[in-house]
Amino acid sequence: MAKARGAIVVDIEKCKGCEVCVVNCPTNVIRLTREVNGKGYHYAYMEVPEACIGCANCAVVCPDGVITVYQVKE
Amino acid sequence: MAKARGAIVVDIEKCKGCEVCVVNCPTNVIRLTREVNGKGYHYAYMEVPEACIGCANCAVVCPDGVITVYQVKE
Amino acid sequence: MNLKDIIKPENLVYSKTPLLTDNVMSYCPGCSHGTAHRIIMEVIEEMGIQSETIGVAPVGCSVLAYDFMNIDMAQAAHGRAPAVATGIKRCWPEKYVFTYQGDGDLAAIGTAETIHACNRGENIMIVFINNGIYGMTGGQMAPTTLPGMKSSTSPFGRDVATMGNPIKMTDLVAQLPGTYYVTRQAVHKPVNVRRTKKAIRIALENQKLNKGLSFIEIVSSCNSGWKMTPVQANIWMEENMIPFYPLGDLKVDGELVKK
Amino acid sequence: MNLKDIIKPENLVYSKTPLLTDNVMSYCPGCSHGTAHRIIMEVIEEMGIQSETIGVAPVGCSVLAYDFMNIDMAQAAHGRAPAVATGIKRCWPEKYVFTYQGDGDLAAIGTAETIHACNRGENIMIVFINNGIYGMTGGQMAPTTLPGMKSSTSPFGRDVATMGNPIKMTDLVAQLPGTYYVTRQAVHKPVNVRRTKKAIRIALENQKLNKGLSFIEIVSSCNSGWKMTPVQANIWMEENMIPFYPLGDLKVDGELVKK
Amino acid sequence: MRELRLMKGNEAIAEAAIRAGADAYFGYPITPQSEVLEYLMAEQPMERTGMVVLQAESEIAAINMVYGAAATGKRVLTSSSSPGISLKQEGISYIAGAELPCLIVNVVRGGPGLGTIQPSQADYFQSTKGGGHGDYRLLVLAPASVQEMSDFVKLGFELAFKYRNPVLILSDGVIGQMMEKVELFEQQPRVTTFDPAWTVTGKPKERERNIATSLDLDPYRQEKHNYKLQAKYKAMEENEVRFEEFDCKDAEYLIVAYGSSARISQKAVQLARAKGIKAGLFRPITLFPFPKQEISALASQVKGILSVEMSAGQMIEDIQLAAAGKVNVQHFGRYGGVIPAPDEVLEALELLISGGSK
Amino acid sequence: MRELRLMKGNEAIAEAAIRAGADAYFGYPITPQSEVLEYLMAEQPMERTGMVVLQAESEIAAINMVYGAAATGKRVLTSSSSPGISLKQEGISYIAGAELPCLIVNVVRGGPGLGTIQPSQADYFQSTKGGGHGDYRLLVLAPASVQEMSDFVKLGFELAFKYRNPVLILSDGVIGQMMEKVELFEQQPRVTTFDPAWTVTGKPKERERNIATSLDLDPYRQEKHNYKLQAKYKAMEENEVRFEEFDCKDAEYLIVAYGSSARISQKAVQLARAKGIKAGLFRPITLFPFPKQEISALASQVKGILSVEMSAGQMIEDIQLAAAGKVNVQHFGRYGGVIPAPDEVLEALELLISGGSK
Amino acid sequence: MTEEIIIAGFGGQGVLSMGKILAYSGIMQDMEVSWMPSYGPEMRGGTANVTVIISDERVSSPILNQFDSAIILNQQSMDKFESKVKPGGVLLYDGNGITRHPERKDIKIFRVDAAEEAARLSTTKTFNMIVLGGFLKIKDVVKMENVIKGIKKSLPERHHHLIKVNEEAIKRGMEIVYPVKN
Amino acid sequence: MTEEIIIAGFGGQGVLSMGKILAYSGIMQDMEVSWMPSYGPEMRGGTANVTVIISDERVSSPILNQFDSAIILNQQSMDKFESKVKPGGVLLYDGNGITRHPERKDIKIFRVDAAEEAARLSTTKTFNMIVLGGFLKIKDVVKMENVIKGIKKSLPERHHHLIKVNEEAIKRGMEIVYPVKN
Ligand SMILES: Cc1ncc(C[n+]2csc(CCOP(=O)(O)OP(=O)(O)O)c2C)c(N)n1
Ligand SMILES: Cc1ncc(C[n+]2csc(CCOP(=O)(O)OP(=O)(O)O)c2C)c(N)n1
Ligand code: SF4
Ligand code: SF4
Ligand code: SF4
Ligand code: SF4
Ligand code: SF4
Ligand code: SF4
Ligand SMILES: [Mg+2]
Ligand SMILES: [Mg+2]
Repeated sequence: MAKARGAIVVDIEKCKGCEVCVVNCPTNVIRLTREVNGKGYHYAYMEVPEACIGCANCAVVCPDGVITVYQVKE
Repeated sequence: MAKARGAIVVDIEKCKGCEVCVVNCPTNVIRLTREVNGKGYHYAYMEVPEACIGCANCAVVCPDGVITVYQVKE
Repeated sequence: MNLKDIIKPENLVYSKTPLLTDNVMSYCPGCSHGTAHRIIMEVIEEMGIQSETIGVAPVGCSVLAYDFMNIDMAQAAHGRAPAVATGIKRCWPEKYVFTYQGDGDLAAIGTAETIHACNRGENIMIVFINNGIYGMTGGQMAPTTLPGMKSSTSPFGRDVATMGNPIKMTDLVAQLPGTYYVTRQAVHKPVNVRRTKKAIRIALENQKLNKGLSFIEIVSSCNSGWKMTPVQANIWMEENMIPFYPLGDLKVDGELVKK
Repeated sequence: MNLKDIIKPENLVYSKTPLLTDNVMSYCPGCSHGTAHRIIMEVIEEMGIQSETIGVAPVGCSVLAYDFMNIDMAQAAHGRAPAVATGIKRCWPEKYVFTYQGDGDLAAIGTAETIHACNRGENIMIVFINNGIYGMTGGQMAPTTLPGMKSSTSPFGRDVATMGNPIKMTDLVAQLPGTYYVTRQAVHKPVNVRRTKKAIRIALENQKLNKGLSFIEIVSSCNSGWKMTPVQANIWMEENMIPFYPLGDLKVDGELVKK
Repeated sequence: MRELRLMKGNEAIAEAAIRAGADAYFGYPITPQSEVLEYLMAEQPMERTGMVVLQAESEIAAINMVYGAAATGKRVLTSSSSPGISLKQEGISYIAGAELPCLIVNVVRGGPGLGTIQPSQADYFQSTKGGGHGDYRLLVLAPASVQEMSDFVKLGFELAFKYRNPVLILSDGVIGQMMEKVELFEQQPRVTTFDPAWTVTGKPKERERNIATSLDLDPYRQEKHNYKLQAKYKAMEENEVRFEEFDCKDAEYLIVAYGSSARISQKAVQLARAKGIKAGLFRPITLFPFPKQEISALASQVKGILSVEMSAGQMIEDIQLAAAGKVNVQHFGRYGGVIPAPDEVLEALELLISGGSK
Repeated sequence: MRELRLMKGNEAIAEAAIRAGADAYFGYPITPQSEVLEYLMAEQPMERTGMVVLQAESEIAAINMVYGAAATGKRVLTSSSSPGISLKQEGISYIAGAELPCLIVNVVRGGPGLGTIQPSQADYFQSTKGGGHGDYRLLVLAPASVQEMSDFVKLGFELAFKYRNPVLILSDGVIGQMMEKVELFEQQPRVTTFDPAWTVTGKPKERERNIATSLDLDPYRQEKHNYKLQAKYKAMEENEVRFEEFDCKDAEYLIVAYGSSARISQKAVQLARAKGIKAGLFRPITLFPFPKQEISALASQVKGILSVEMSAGQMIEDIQLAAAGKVNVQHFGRYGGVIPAPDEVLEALELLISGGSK
Repeated sequence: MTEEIIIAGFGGQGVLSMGKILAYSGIMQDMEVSWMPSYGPEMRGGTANVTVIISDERVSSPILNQFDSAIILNQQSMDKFESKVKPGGVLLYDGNGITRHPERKDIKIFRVDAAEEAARLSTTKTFNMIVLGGFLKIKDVVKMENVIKGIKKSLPERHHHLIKVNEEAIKRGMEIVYPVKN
Repeated sequence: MTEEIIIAGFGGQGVLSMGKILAYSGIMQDMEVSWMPSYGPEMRGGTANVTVIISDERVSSPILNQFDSAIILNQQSMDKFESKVKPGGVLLYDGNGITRHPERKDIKIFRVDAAEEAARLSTTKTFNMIVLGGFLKIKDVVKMENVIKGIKKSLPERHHHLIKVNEEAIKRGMEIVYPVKN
């Protein structure tokens, strides 16, 4: 099975920092920032980008649909 | 089993001549009169009184509750 | 033996309960409502609970039930009897409270009130007269009108594709945890009348013991609405209504009856 | 490999469907409504039926669904979405019509409309967001609130003896002949989101084929109403709501699923 | 070609709905208007014109089905009688708030509560001042004949679409149940085009999505929306006032009555004239907008006004507002289902003239 | 002992209900009045006084539960806000028709339709003229403070039983949501005796059966019943008019306003007086019966009347009817959820004085 | 010409349809008509009555409490409507079931024993047409040809074979009606 | 004496409860009070504000658009309410998150960096009490003892152990508030 590498882009201003993506990432890629966005929310970012496999689980569960996922099969 | 003899009294003015008693008498005691009562209904009467066994079936199904039943066990 | 010898007070075996008033019932000849009224009143008389019973009749042919039932009653808006009964019973938990509702009332406009009173398990008795039609307003299609059955608003017969299926409310409420006793009966024959009366007795005994809601459907005829004679209507009912709405207990002592 | 090398248009595997507008959703962080909205819009996009779809959202947190779903919509009175959808669908049988309703809406005030639209077999899809609470009005008890569960109108926990039992509407409507597909899903985990999305697809495909009503319950969380963090709420939901409202199909192709 | 029929008012409503090209009817039985649904069901309008007719599970479901169909730009109506119309009040307020066109028929019966099934006009306030919540108005047409029951269905749809507002036909058990000669208008085509500016028909690429809603949580935007509604009602007041006069030219005493009361009062005016009393009848056809100016003018001319209603006195307030103290306005009514006879009206008029009151 | 609390209007309603010895509350959540039910649930009134509190499945169920409980002579209330009150109209008409005493609270929000959840006074017509069908009236109390939210619950029950008629407390989002100091009245005992003449409590041997009904199919009997109702409403008009005056003695210009508008207008009167304008405020406390005579008298005294309402102008009709053309009556309102500020009211008053109008 | 008629009897006697045929006949004769029934909870026996007005002019009130003619078919209706006939007017009644015969001196009284006749002819369904015939004999408000047209219009197509029978019944009614001296 | 105050900020900053404590303190001081919140669909972040009036006399309008004092806790509120302070009135604000500072010359402007202070003390929950302290320093509408009584009344019994912390926060606010020259 080809290994895949992935990356996500979070729409920072729309992220509400709910952490649902964080707990649903199979490879523990995501964390919330310490800083807050314009709405006062700590937003999601890739803390361990290299672990991302582009499975889109995070995007699929994100209630606000603010995650875009990219994937490259290696 | 003791044989029973029965009799019914129909409240003529309240009888609506629906015939429900007629078809539910096990011994075919009841018929409707040719004459009508004050409301214009042919009312029920004992056509074959000697056949009545006082089972009260007629009274039990009479929608207007106008039948009174008497019974003597012979 | 002479009739005179039989017709004597000491030989009386059946007479109208005094809990029915002397008013001539406003129902059409042969209408099931009369029989249903009578047996409810008989049970209340037998249990000696006239002074502790409150009835609720909403709109429908039986809207004037209070003219015939010699008990305190509240007339309810169309479909709302279960809510009215809830209001009464919650304030008077020690009284016997029942509703007496038609199929248009209970299964159309009153669906939400029926389902929720059953679901809450209000400790009341619901008597549900299912005659497959809106009797009072002139024979329109009811939620329980059979497929193909004619009525003034289904003059070519109920077309289930556009008008929907007849609804079996009794089966539905049996599914709800709040109902304790659910049964379907009829009153067109003596044996059925006696069974239905027994069901009413069970329901009121349950109520005394605070068991929750008892729901008694009575499959009935509406000869006027069906445009038949009373006797024809009862036969038609037996041949058509009862196969669709089979008689018997659906839930006893809070347990669904296995089929 | 560098992130820049991955984040390229040709490597895109998931992005928000354009059928969701760019408005920030008014829901609380982590609310299930957002996910449910998105997958409905994804299916509509995938089926290419945006111009043939009409949505109906009644009162509830999702009353503003029309701000987020980029389709024609009608906002309905509390509980009446199935009636509004019936009005639309009957006039436009060739369009796709769906309702999107909360548990307070669908299972309390809207009980009659829900039951009867299902019973008539209106050829629509009902999406039922069951979060066990009245989210919009501030966390009051819903008909689906679990026994013992706290809410602003059951501050000491739902007492079934006085407040009634939680009602399983999905089980009820599955009993009705008018429903063709009835399922209960969730959206708290990727696998559930994918299953729910598939269910929505099936429902809309059924609608195309005129099969009757499809009913999709989504067991959801309302972290605000439950007074938990979103993640806690999802865990609580899994541990408490789902055992009571077990996931899976209840009726497929018009046949009840045997358990 | 003139097509003459003897029809009940209720049947005329139903036949006129089909002919006016209505797309849908949603209703629930209630006396004295069940013939509307019954007639429709018997006529098989789906076969005749493709019109949808559905017996709803309740009046509330019916009015919300109307809301749905109306939101899509279809021509839709419902009918009921007093208790059923009360149940529709929330829905009517929504329809008015969302500015959807539709037709609602109330064949009024005696109240309050379950009351009686006999005719009444005691729903005037509910109809004209808004029985539902919020500042909205229905355009209210009051037919006084079976002919008008038919004509006002067509007119009602036109006005409903002109203003994007619900139109109420306020009838009663007399007009609903009586039969008269009706000249039926010809079959109109059903609508086939839907205003892309607001109809909820599915969003094509070319336009923004359409939304039918009465909600705006922002009070300032909501207020703006309300201003727009008020402007519309004002326009109705300017353009849509309809009325009829009998013998008003030289009248010294005026009866104001609508619907079946107007018919009865017309006879009373004939009886009065026969006795030498210079009586006239003013019949408002639109109850909202109310013919305020016309009555105000007549109030300057006459010595007294008698408001005849089958109610305890509701329209009298609008007459008094129009008369603004210029002349004595007195009420005569039978109600709770009782219909006044022409000679009773005459008596009441004579009482007014003699300066007495009940 | 004075018991002072800082409470929301909605909470005051709830606490007062318990203290007034209410037997039952049936309601359904809706903003801005959900605190009534929430407060009750938190207070466990079953433990405190034996009072029943039940969250119904809908407003319609709630009002019919009220009907049931009221029929038995119990002291029962419900509360809701505009759309929910519209849904209750059939039930209210039944309660009025059956002459049952009860208390209904409407914490009005902006309409029509779903509108907004912000405060409004646009349900005046519905409340005072009968949003339901038939000739009936509610006795309508309009509190202008949290204190009155509490006091009028007690008063409302008294009046409801005095007249065997539903009493409506017409409040709004301002009064419901604001907190003020309240002096709570002492706990009243719950009712323990039930009038054998009409309460449906189970028929003992000694009396005829009692029936709660609004039905009488015979129109003549129904009319008689209606006459009885009208006589009752007349008695209310004679005995129950309540109002409050501020600076009316020497007023040249009068503001008429109720509820929260009256509070705002009072400030406007202060501002006006500070500017040398002889303004006064007349606050109707009962909206039905309306203080017609009092306003009529003031209409003879002042040079102009400004009706201030959070609506497009509803009470103004009652003021005009009272003024009967004697003086110019003008409307000022913000609506759809917008609350006017005192200086806007002052501006409108100055406009009236200068002879202008909007 | 304006003729204001009340027809009153039991439900089931064909009161409403007699009125309807009369009204339709009026239309056929190019006149204005109104037909106003009393109505009650349907399907419940009891009394039935209908006010029919036939006029050259637009009909004002369809509701009246004074009539040019009263057609009375049972005792209750007699009690209620005898007094409501205008002086000089006509009262026509079927004697069957009438226990108190009309007593007014200032009106013209006629009797048609239609029930008896219908029973005799074994065509109970034509009862109301016999009565109608009796009425038309006394008051020719509408011409016979228009009555036939009226019947045609009021009967559904599938019942058109009954027109003949009805026509004969009307004629029979015309024969058997007779004035009552009092 | 009448003091008309607006307190405005984000939901969650304790705006409403600060107002409630102020109002309760007024009652403890035997004054008339009113507390009128803006309200929206509940449970949805966004802005929150409350008008508190404390007076010797019965309060007339609980709704105002001119205030003696404005307590402003975020930028949106600054934009909305700066202009609504009466000339000569007071504007108190927390600088955290403020991007456009107040500019009026005809009012007295004060600043209390309560968010910062609360974060420093690791007692974020006392944020609103620090602000309150700042306000009371500038405007002693209610005496400290009555404020304590007010807190006691507005907190449920089970939270009474927090009174001490709150009192200290108020005192801290009094210390760190300062006038802004402009
Ligand atoms: C709100 C409302 N809608 C409609 C009616 C008219 N209505 C009276 S009874 C009835 C239905 C009667 O049918 P059902 O409940 O089956 O009773 P039945 O007469 O058959 O015994 C209807 C529609 C009404 N009174 N109130
Ligand atoms: C007639 C009416 N009653 C009550 C309300 C208030 N209300 C709005 S939404 C709602 C319930 C929301 O709960 P739910 O349907 O479960 O949706 P959620 O917000 O939980 O998604 C209520 C009671 C209303 N808008 N209209
Ligand atoms: S799930 Fe979405 S909204 Fe929530 S934290 Fe992750 S990216 Fe942000
Ligand atoms: S795409 Fe998959 S691996 Fe990457 S962050 Fe999202 S959930 Fe984690
Ligand atoms: S069942 Fe009763 S009403 Fe019917 S015919 Fe027999 S006695 Fe008469
Ligand atoms: S009592 Fe029995 S046997 Fe006698 S008549 Fe009645 S049914 Fe027949
Ligand atoms: S109409 Fe039907 S239900 Fe009503 S009384 Fe007649 S037979 Fe009975
Ligand atoms: S209140 Fe609950 S349902 Fe509503 S948006 Fe917030 S989390 Fe979602
Ligand atoms: Mg029925
Ligand atoms: Mg919910």
